[in-house]
Amino acid sequence: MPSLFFDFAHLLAGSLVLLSFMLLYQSRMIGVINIFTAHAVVLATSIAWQAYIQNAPHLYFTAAMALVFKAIVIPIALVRIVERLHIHRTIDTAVGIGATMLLGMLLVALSIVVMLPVTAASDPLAREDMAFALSVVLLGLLMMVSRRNAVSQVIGFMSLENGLILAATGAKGMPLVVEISVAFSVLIAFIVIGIVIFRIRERFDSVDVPDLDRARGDQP
Amino acid sequence: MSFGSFALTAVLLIPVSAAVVLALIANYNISARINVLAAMATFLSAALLFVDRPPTTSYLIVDDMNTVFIVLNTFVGFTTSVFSASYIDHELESGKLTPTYLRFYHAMYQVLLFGMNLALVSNNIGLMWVAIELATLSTVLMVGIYRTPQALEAAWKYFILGSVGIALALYGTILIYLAAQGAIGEGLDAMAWSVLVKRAASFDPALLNLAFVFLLLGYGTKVGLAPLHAWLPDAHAEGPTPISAVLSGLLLNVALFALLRFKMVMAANAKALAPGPLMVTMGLVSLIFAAFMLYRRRDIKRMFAYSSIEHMGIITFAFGMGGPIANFAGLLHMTMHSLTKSGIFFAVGHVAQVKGTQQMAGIRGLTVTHPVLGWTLVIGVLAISGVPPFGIFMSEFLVVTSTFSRQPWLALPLIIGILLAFGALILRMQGLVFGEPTGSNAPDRASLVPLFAHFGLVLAAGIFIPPLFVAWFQTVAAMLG
Amino acid sequence: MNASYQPLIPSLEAVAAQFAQMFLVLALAPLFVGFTRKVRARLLGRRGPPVVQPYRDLYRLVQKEVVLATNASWLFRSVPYLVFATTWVALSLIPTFASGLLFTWSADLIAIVGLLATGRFFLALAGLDVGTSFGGIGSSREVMIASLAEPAFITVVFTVSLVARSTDLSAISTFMHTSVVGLRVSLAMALVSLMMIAVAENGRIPIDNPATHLELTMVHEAMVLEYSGRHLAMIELAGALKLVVYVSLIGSIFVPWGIAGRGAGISDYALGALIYLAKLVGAGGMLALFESLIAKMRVFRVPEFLGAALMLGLLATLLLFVSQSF
Amino acid sequence: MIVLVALASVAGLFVTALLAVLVGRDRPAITYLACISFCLVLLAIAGATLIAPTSAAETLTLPLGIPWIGMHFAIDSLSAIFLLVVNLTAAITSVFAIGYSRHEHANARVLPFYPVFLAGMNLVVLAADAFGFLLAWEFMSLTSWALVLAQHREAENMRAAYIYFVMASLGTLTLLLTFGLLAGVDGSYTFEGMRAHHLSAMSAGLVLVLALAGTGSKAGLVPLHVWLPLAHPAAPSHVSALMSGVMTKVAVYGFIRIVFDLLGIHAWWWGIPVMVVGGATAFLGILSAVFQTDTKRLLAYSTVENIGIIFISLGLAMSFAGEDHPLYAGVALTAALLHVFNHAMFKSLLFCGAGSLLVATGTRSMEKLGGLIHRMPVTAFTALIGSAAISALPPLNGFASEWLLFQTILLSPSFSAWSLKLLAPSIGALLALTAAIAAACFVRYFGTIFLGRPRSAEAEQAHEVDRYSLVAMGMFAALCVISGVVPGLAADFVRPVVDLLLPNGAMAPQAAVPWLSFVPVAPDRSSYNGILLLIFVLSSASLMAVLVRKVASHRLRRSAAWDCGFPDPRPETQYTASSFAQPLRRVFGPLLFGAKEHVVIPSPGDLNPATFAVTIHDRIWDVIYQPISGLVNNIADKLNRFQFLTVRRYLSLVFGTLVLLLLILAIVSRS
Repeated sequence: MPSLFFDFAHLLAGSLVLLSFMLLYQSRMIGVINIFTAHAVVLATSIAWQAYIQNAPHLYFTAAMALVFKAIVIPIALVRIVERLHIHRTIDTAVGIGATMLLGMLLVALSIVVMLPVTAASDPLAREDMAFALSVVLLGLLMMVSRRNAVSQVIGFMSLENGLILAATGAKGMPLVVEISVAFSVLIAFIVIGIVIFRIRERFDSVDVPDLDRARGDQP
Repeated sequence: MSFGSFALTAVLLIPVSAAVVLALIANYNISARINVLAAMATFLSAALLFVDRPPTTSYLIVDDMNTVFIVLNTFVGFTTSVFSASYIDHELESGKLTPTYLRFYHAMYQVLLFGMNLALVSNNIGLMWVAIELATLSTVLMVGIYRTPQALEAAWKYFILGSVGIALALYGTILIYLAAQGAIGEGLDAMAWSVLVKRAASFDPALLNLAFVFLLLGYGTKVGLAPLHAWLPDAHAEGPTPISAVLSGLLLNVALFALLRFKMVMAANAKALAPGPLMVTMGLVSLIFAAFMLYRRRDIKRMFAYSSIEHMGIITFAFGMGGPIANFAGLLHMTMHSLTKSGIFFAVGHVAQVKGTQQMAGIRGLTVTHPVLGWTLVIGVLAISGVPPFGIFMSEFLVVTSTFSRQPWLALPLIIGILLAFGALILRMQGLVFGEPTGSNAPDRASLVPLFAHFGLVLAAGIFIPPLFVAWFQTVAAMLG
Repeated sequence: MNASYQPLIPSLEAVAAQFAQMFLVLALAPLFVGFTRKVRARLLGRRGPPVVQPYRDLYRLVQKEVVLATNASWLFRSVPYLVFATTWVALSLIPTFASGLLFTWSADLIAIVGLLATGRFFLALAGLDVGTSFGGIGSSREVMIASLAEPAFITVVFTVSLVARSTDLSAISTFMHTSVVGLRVSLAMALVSLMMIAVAENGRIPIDNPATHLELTMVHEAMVLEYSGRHLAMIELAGALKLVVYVSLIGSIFVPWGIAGRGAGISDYALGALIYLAKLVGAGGMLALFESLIAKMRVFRVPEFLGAALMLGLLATLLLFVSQSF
Repeated sequence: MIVLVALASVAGLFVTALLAVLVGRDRPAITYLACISFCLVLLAIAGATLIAPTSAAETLTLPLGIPWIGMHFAIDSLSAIFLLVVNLTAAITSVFAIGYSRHEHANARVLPFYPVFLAGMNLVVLAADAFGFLLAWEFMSLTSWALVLAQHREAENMRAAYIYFVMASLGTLTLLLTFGLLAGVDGSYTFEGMRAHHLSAMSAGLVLVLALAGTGSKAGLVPLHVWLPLAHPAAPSHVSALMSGVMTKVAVYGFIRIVFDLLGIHAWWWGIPVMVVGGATAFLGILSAVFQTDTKRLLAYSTVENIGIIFISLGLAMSFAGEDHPLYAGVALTAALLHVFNHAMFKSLLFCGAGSLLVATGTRSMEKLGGLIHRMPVTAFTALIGSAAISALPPLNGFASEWLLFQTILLSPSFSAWSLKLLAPSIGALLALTAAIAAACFVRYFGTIFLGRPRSAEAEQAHEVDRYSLVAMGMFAALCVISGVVPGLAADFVRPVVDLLLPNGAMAPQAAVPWLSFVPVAPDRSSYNGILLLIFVLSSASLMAVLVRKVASHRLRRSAAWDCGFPDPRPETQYTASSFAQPLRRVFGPLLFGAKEHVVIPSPGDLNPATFAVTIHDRIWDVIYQPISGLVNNIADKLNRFQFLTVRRYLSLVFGTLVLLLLILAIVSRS
């Protein structure tokens, strides 16, 4: 297989990592959603690319689904929620942006370090992709823990999940990828619906997680 | 189609079809009965798996190991459905549930059973992952079913943490596939556990290590190992009691089962990291953490949820130690814990109904107001805190003695944790069942049969285990290495 | 040494000797008390009562009627005899003029300590029986003193019997003057300690004053305050016997010379008796001198006094090991 | 066969309990009668085994317990002697219980557990594998815990039961570790396997320490004794009698079984920790007893003391065995076993007495009693014998065993090790001190309760208790006297045990000695004859009495107490229990208990009453247990924050763990 294939795959995976960083950096809700859309688009492209180079047609379906669901439906839904909740201005972060970025760097470094000992026997493409995917996953997690606002946490989770899909598609010939991605989309749908439900029930005037925590039982 | 594969299909199909049916029936009395019947049928067909085993396919497998889990699972699922039938209508009367939700509840109950059974019989690690996610989602919905702020919040927390766990587990699964694909080649085989175990020796150790870290965290979240446990106490406390029983009794086991499957893969590769120490450490951390948390509990269900964390810690510790005795003890402990803990939740459910509160401050002197219920609760707590002649004592006996003779220093934190937990549980239990009675002494209408069944089994196992089961457990212990 | 317990059928003279000992000490006890009083009076420059005064007192007391507190129980009435009996038995088992008597083996040194303890136990109970404040003071202080004096006594027993390799009194005294014991620090300490104990246990100055009444520091007298008539006589007699018990103990252990051995002839017995009398006279004199020289101490100094005795005894025992293993 | 019978009667006890639950709640007598009959069967078995000791212990294996091992049961002479103690005491106590249960309000909470409690104690003694042993052991704790909770409505009973149960489980866990070491890696949990299994010096020493702690926590060794004075009084009196008199002895059995039999004495110094702990236990136990004003708590503390004495003798036996003086070790062991039996007798007697007092007056406070010798003559008489026996007065049984112990201590010159040479006599002095204080303690006990004038209306109106109780106490008293006057025969009873545990260590059979005398080592060394002393004292006392009354006057006049001419009719003026303890408190209190007397004398003209108060601290509780519970609460509070974090924080926990593990992985795979 010509190395161009690899390089393009790398390019896409690398740009996913980059977008994750931008997610961390972005401080406006709407901006976050936009970047996430981009994230999804890039993911879809990379899946399609994988489908092409692995000539695994079923991956095209996954790509399409990623595109439709993550790059169109979810962002729209989120934007509407954000508008209804009037939280499109800046969002309060638990950790400062700078610190977050720094942590992100370290995480990427870490993910490369843990991937290095993997023998090149398993094909380099997958191996490098794994390193990138791992960084995307970790960055997604980092976003979830460094944001106080539920919507951005959800976005963090979805970027994490993008990383997973990236890994899954990167692993050559992995079965059930479609099913898994479907299952995950269901999961995400649940989360979004969950937020909507919480909005509908007047018990919570905002979906900021701390407010949920007020309701905890066993309080002293 | 062979007898065994018939049984297997039954184990999977009955819950699904029952779920569909239950979703359509409005009358909750009938649906409760159907629920019981379906669960019983599932249990019976699972028992048939003793007799004959279906051939292993790349998707499904039935071996000694998961037969233990399936039978236990379906049995507790059955008894719980009986309990739920006698319990849930009270919730309707007290207005905590509407008929619609009740219909949903019964359907989801079967979905949950299906998810767990599928996870147990699946040979394909991807399929197992999907199944566990299914089970998790159904329980999330059930935890939130009361729709009180606490319930929704618990469900939300459970959901978020669970999803992250699932995600990590998936990444681990992918890595496993990657490691396998290097040696086995692409395709289904590289995800079939039965193949993985055989060929694991030739996998890339670095990938395996990485994979195990993610799987440990992912499925460990489901097992409720500290510090990944946060969802567990609230989910138990706020959901309907039958669900608490199933969560503690079954879902934790299923997650643990998944972990064990991968531990076996790891163990099959000499160059890879030994999974034992990691599991031992997490087990001890969970044990001691939960033991301390027990002292400050006010909500009775939340307390027993923490005791589940504690016991999961002990079980993980035992499997982490490995070796025939410790593994046997681990299996025994797991079985006994499922029976005892679900039994305790039954009892707690009744208590909460007759006393009208889950706050322990509002419950005193049960042995005076409700002698049978009170003393049954005493038995349950004694059994769960490892007092003979109940089964958990035997497993703790084996774990502690074997550990101390092998690694004395590990036994020390172990017994400290056990003692701490014992102290907390006994303290609360005395407060609940003895002393000047408070609260209503309205008679308890619900049926105590499931309780007696569970505690009877636990008592019997503490004194005499039938040779059949012993041999069975021992083969599984040998499999676990 | 051959077996120290007797064949099932004892010989006649053995029985005779045993009984002679029993009644000799019984007869001598009051006399000894009278003698010490006389000497003491003389030392204090008084004429003092005649030596036989104790006999007269006893006679007078037994003639008198008993005045019993209304709520006194059977215990109160039987204690005097019990106390007398235990003390008397203890004394008749101690080698006075002869060792290895018929029954000496039936109670060794520890058992004798035990017998005396029994007597004290019941006396203390009797002090509480009527339920008066004085009785309470008396017996509470008595048991306090005893709780220190008894262990001290036991440590002395340790020292002695570790030297003699036996707790059998006859064996000890025989050992003491047959084999060359020599002058040992530990034995000297034991002797001192035993003397201190004797003073305390018999309620002599400086621990207690037998001649006092209505003094808040009194111990023994307060305890027996409610007794009268024959009961009091028994108690007085027991007291005298107890005094002799200690003197004879010291005599048989630390001054064992002149005690007739087993199966000795009449002449030896007579000689032994004479020497025993001499020992009593000497002891009485010393006791009187001692008492006339020093003053009574406060009750709560007593623990220190006895604690010293206990420490002496223990030290003696430990020193013994040191000296023996060199 | 014989084991089978024993197990059958144990099973009978279980059935009795079951029936008690189902039918016999309102008919306690039947339950207790059943218990008596089964105990008698077991007693007969024990007697038979002791009189005709078989060379090889008969073992029976049931397919219970750990599947691949089964549950083993055996009766050798060691288990037999303890079977004897357990069932003799249990039988007589059950007789007492028949009467006592008439006044017991919570029979429904006593009857189901009492037989199981007996069964548990018997099973401990019968068990021949680790699992069975611990099963029975926990059974014992479990049932006694339930019995302590019989009067569960009083808060302090709840506290007592809780502390007791936790300490018991601590003991069990320690024993788990002990057996873990003994069984070894291959897990040979049978006693045969453990005997065969050889340990390194290191782990053998560890086993010794663990066994001491594990059994000591049940026996009540300082500092693990704190639960005992709380739990024993809380239980119904006949149960207290069994807990104090028997259950602690079962713990002693556990120690002997593990150390002497399974482990074997490896080194001479092993005796030292046992002796030291025993000495401390005896001394602290009796000192705490002196200051108690609660009858049953006083008795419980004195149990602690006697356990200490037993462990002192065991320590001596271990040292002698370790220095290879089997004969002397045999004497020490005999002393221990004799004291086990004797203490079971007089302590049960005294607890039954306390129970009768409770029934008759409804109070446990000594300050409310007094003068009961007039209203409860029989109880008083038996209590007198019990007090005299426990104060080690000749010719009763308490003296016999302590005399033997002193004899053992006097053998200490034959030690070659210096530390032992010096330790043994010091322990001896401590023991003497303990014995003397015990005498003082029980003068106080008997004097305050039975003598003097009644201090409350209840004591005024007290009546003698029912016939059953009296018979039971009479039996105990008789046993105290008998085993006291013929200690030689009692020693012969435990000979087979010594033979079993210390080869050629048994002392010469005493039945052969003329005059029923007791000669442990050699006639010229020491001998004691209780029966002669008894005869002498009684005869001379009665002789004198008769003589005086014949020749002199026997006139007698009743009148008011003289009291130096200041008689005060009010009973408040007499000495109370606490005032009686004052001199001793002045001597020992400040040092060991931080006892302080707070006297307030108002200045002249001030109308407030003068006040006097005494404060006593339990130093051990303050120093050991207070900090521990404080620590646990502290940590619990700190960790409890984890219940109230936000979802984000929980996620951070997960995240942190993941990163941590990855870092570890990175480091590991680098190296």
